[in-house]
Amino acid sequence: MTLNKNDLIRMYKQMLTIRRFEEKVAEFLSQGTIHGTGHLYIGEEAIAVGACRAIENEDYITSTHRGHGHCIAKGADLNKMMSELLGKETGYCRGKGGSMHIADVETGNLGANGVVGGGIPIACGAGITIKMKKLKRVVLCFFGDGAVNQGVFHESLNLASVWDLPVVFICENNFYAMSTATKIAFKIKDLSLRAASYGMPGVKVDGNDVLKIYEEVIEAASRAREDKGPTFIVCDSYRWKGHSRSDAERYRTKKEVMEWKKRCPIERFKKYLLDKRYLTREMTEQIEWEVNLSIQEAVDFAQKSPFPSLKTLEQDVYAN
Amino acid sequence: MTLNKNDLIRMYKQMLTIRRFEEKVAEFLSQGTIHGTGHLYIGEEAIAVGACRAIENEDYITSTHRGHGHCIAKGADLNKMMSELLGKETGYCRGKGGSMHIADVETGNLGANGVVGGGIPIACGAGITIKMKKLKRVVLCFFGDGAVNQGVFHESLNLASVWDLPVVFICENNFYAMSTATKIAFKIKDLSLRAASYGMPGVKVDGNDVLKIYEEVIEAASRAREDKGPTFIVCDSYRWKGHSRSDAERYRTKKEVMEWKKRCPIERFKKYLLDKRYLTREMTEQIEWEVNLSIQEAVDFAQKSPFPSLKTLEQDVYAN
Amino acid sequence: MPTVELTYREALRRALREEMARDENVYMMGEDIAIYGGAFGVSLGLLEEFGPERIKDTPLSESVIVGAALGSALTGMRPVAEIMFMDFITIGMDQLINQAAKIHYMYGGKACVPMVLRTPGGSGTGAAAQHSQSLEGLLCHIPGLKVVMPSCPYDALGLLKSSIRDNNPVVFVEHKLLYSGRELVPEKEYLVPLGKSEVKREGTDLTLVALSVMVVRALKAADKLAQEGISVEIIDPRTLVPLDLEAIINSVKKTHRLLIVHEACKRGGFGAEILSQVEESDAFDYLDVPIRRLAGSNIPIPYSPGLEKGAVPQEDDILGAARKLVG
Amino acid sequence: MPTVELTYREALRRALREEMARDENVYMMGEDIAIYGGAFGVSLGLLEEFGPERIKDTPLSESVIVGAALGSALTGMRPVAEIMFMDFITIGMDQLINQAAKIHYMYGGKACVPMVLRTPGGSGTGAAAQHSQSLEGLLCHIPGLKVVMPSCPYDALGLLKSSIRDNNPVVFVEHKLLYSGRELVPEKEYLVPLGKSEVKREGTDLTLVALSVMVVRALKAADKLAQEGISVEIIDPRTLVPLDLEAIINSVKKTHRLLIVHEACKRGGFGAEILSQVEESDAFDYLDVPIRRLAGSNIPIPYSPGLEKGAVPQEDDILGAARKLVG
Ligand SMILES: Cc1ncc(C[n+]2csc(CCOP(=O)(O)OP(=O)(O)O)c2C)c(N)n1
Ligand SMILES: Cc1ncc(C[n+]2csc(CCOP(=O)(O)OP(=O)(O)O)c2C)c(N)n1
Ligand SMILES: [Mg+2]
Ligand SMILES: [Mg+2]
Repeated sequence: MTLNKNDLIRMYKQMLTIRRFEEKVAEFLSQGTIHGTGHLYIGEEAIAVGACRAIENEDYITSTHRGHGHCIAKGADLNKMMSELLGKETGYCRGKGGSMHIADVETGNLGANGVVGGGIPIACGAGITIKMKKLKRVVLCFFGDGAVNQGVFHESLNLASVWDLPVVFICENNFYAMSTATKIAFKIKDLSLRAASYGMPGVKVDGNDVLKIYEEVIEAASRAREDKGPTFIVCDSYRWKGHSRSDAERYRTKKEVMEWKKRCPIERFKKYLLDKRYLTREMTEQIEWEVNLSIQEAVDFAQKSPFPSLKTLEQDVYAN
Repeated sequence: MTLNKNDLIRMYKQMLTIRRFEEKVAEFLSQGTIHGTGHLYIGEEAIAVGACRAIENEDYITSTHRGHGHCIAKGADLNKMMSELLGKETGYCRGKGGSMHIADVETGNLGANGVVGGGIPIACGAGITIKMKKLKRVVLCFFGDGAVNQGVFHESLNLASVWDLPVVFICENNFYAMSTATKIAFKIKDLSLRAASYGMPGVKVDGNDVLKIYEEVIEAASRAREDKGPTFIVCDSYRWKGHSRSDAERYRTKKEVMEWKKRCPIERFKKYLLDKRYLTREMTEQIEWEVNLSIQEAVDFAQKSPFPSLKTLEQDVYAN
Repeated sequence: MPTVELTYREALRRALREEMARDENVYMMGEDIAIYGGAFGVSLGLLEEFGPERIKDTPLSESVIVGAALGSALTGMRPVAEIMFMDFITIGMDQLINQAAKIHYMYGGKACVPMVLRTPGGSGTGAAAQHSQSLEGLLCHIPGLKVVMPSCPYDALGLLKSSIRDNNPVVFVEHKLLYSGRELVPEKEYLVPLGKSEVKREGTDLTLVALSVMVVRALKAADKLAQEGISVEIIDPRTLVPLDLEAIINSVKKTHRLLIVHEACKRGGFGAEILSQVEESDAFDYLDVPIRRLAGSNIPIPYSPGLEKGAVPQEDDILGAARKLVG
Repeated sequence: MPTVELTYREALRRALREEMARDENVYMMGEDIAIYGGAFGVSLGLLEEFGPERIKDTPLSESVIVGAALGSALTGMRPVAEIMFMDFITIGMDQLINQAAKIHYMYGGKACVPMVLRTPGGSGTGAAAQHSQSLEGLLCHIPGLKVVMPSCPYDALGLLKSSIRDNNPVVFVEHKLLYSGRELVPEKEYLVPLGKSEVKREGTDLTLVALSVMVVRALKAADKLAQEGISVEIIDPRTLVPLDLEAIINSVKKTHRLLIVHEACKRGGFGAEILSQVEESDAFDYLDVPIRRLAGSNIPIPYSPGLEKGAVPQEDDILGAARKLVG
């Protein structure tokens, strides 16, 4: 599947949407408009967008605490997202979930997750459904480098492998789990080596290169759909912001952050598109304008929306 | 460290002790003299004996549900073991633990474990103690092939590796976890490959060759003592008996069992010792007689011992 | 009505068979459930009937068993997962408590997790501290989970079918000592609804709420007590969440005395919750004597047979507690 | 006696510092406890003071955190492990419940596991269902574990020191909303023993047993109630296991009324156990009205601020419940 110019521009726009969305969230977090915590995806936009562009609407994803990017890339409605973050009744979870639990099962987003690694076995479960119902779909399972040291990662990759489940495991390696550097949490440098334990293909890819990610996921997804089993893809990238709302960032240097900022996935893709003349300066301005507008609309929508009534408090603990 | 003739004969005798002990346990299980369940080590004697001969008294082991062999190889008192199995006050656990919880922390046996994989992180903990107290000891951590698919295996091997803990992880691969063949529970054939995920050495060894096991463990243990970190050793062997008390063994063929019985680790070692003239026919008979006597003594001791008084029921829930 | 005699084990198997035949989305997964038939033989024969796609042997990995079951439930299947011993739900606890139980609520009611987790609890088999626990109390504390504990073949069959049809995560707690118990059950299909208790024996002097295997022991004790002139009403809640409190209240209003009996450790066990709910209800005014709990000692289950028996209520203990309450 | 003002966070840090200085076998392990200082800053600065050997950052692996802590405790160390949020003890649950809690008993009393597991519970930070639970009830049900829940800096300091010196696995439950609360505490070293409750306010009309942050809310409510002429006695059990039942009983004998307040979900929460133990004690005869529990709703903690507050008892709820009980 090759991407045409429109696809590429759409991807660029999506990356920019994530960036601007997260910038707005950062603002809300520092103002206290958002009352919980938030984990920003800034710097890692290429992964969600490259990966989700490689699948279809009816395919599934499982996401993480750092999930806004996956959500947007899977096609979420910004209004409902922003409303959820502001705890409003019109949010994806009617204000009950917040940032770490945004989900939209109907459109294939099986949910963010507050538990690191918590979504990995859930992805296996979706894989079982696909296989048993012969749906030819695929599941993209996102998680961070930290999650790779959770027991459930191990159990899940093994199960997916022995059952040839149609899951693509995508590790977003931003080199830190909170303050814990991969170099102290792992003896190995290349996390994709772990695929060998499960007899599945493992690849490492530049997580700031949206097209490379797209290609790897396309390949992994098509293997999965052909019943050839799961793949483990490790995307090296970097989170520009602190881990969550409050992070003194004592564990890394300003210099390191600056170095990574130079490798901005959006700037890089923009340059590629400009070089290829898929994009002009005017078009980028137009896109910027559209993106900002959509975020502003989401903010307006969210701010105008009501908080959930206390009557809903005890609703929906059990399904009928 | 090379083994002299006496060492070798002691090892042979120990393997035989395990075999005869387990045969007696089998008898007690089928008679109902032992009221719980039991997991027999018959067929796998070379592993415990080869491994434990490679360490010192003050070193530690963690064991499993199939733990009698490790216990004996670590130098346990047969009387206390048999008493525990019969639920007597004189047993290692004063009748409170039974087969799956025999322990003798003072002599370095940190305990059998009823939870598959449950002992693996405990071994890491003992490794932490050794390291922090600069004891130069080592921990042998035994577990089955089934345990290799537990999340805690993953977390533990990773931790041991990043902290260079003095632990030798010894997988007793008998090709089945209860009825589940390794070929359905793993995509990979050689389980020792998993060591690579943790950046630690992994080796596969013939689990019926007591001397080969000894050599590998000697090497791994000396690396561990020198602060060079853990090793993962996979010993391929076979359990001759059913998984536990009741097992119709529908998952394997008689033929397969017969094939493995031909590779009996004890017969093999005996032949080696006879060939080398370390042992004579008369000596083997003498050993057989001594072993049987020690088992008989243990049985007598256990049978004469009292059951724990109901007064002990609520004792020892909390330590002072 | 034509009946057939079934063991608890067979009753469970029939429920599984009927539901799998009825709904192709129902499938089973767990350790050694296929060719081995499960550690307690519940699923024996189902592999031959439904094939390995629907009777799935998993690797020895409890967290992914729970997590994958929920993931497939979230996307349209109706898994029945088995955890070989209740003690090992602790390994899949995050997936059960933090994920399965909470998803419906966290997602604003927009998704559901129709899964059943079958697991055997209880002591009495000499398997000691890590294979004998009754941990249902932990689960009852977690909103979003339903907790079912049948005490006889009839209920086991009807409740398992209802659990499979329920749209929530249901933990279905079997008891090892009950598997071989027999009873006549209808040949025709039937359901037992979740959230409905049953009066297992009518009486007038004392209400005895018993869980799981304690129902069997309580029934025996009640026979003896009847000879002493003490008439005991035995209520089996059958499902702890949701709890049919009303039935207990009504019985207490009649008998004026309440004894709660369970095997789980007393401290923090579900008996405390039942006691508290009755205390908080209008049944309080009808009580002639304070409510009493008879439950497992606050100790891990010991191995030695005499100790093991001593750790949890036996028939004689029930007799004693009942006499004390009435006398 | 010279005093110094400390926050709850600082009090915990001082306890850790003092015990590490006193006993070289004491060390800490957990996620992000070293350079980051722990998610709530409790261990900030300890890395510089004690070095990375004793302030160990672990990989993101809760089961081995618990299991390795216990393994080192079994062999002579005194680890203080941290689980970043109480919700995630579920991941180390097997090691905690099936191993650490049971080893002393299973091994016939011949070995012990002197470890502390520190973990913050509670809601109020907008972190929603998977980062806000109060799961102490689960732990109280497991024999072999001790469970401690300090409500103020003084207790936090003294209890943490006692927990570290205790020879059993102790789960030490902190509360996120308490970390910044301040109080004067002695400059001199002191301990608070496990198993001793404290009367946080004396009163005559109602005994109010409150856990953790609810003590703070109860104290505020009691001030208001005093103005209405209602005199409330507030008891903070401080340790749930072992529980100082006697103090509660004595208070109830004086006030004739009992209200129990906690944040954890009501169903199966530890309030049910306290209620039941009082019911079963001789305090029963002194009760003028039935015992009442005020506790968290039986729901996962919701995100939206209004809902989140609505899910657990607030000062007003305590006021209402107290008035009802006395009125
Ligand atoms: C099981 C669990 N342990 C700890 C936490 C607290 N926590 C939240 S995010 C995080 C770091 C996760 O690192 P990683 O998986 O690399 O994802 P990243 O934040 O870098 O995207 C931690 C420790 C958690 N949410 N879940
Ligand atoms: C966590 C856990 N799950 C399941 C069981 C039940 N069980 C006991 S032994 C066993 C198989 C273990 O296989 P393996 O680790 O290969 O050891 P082996 O019995 O072959 O020596 C199972 C499933 C258990 N004890 N613990
Ligand atoms: Mg990371
Ligand atoms: Mg095996």
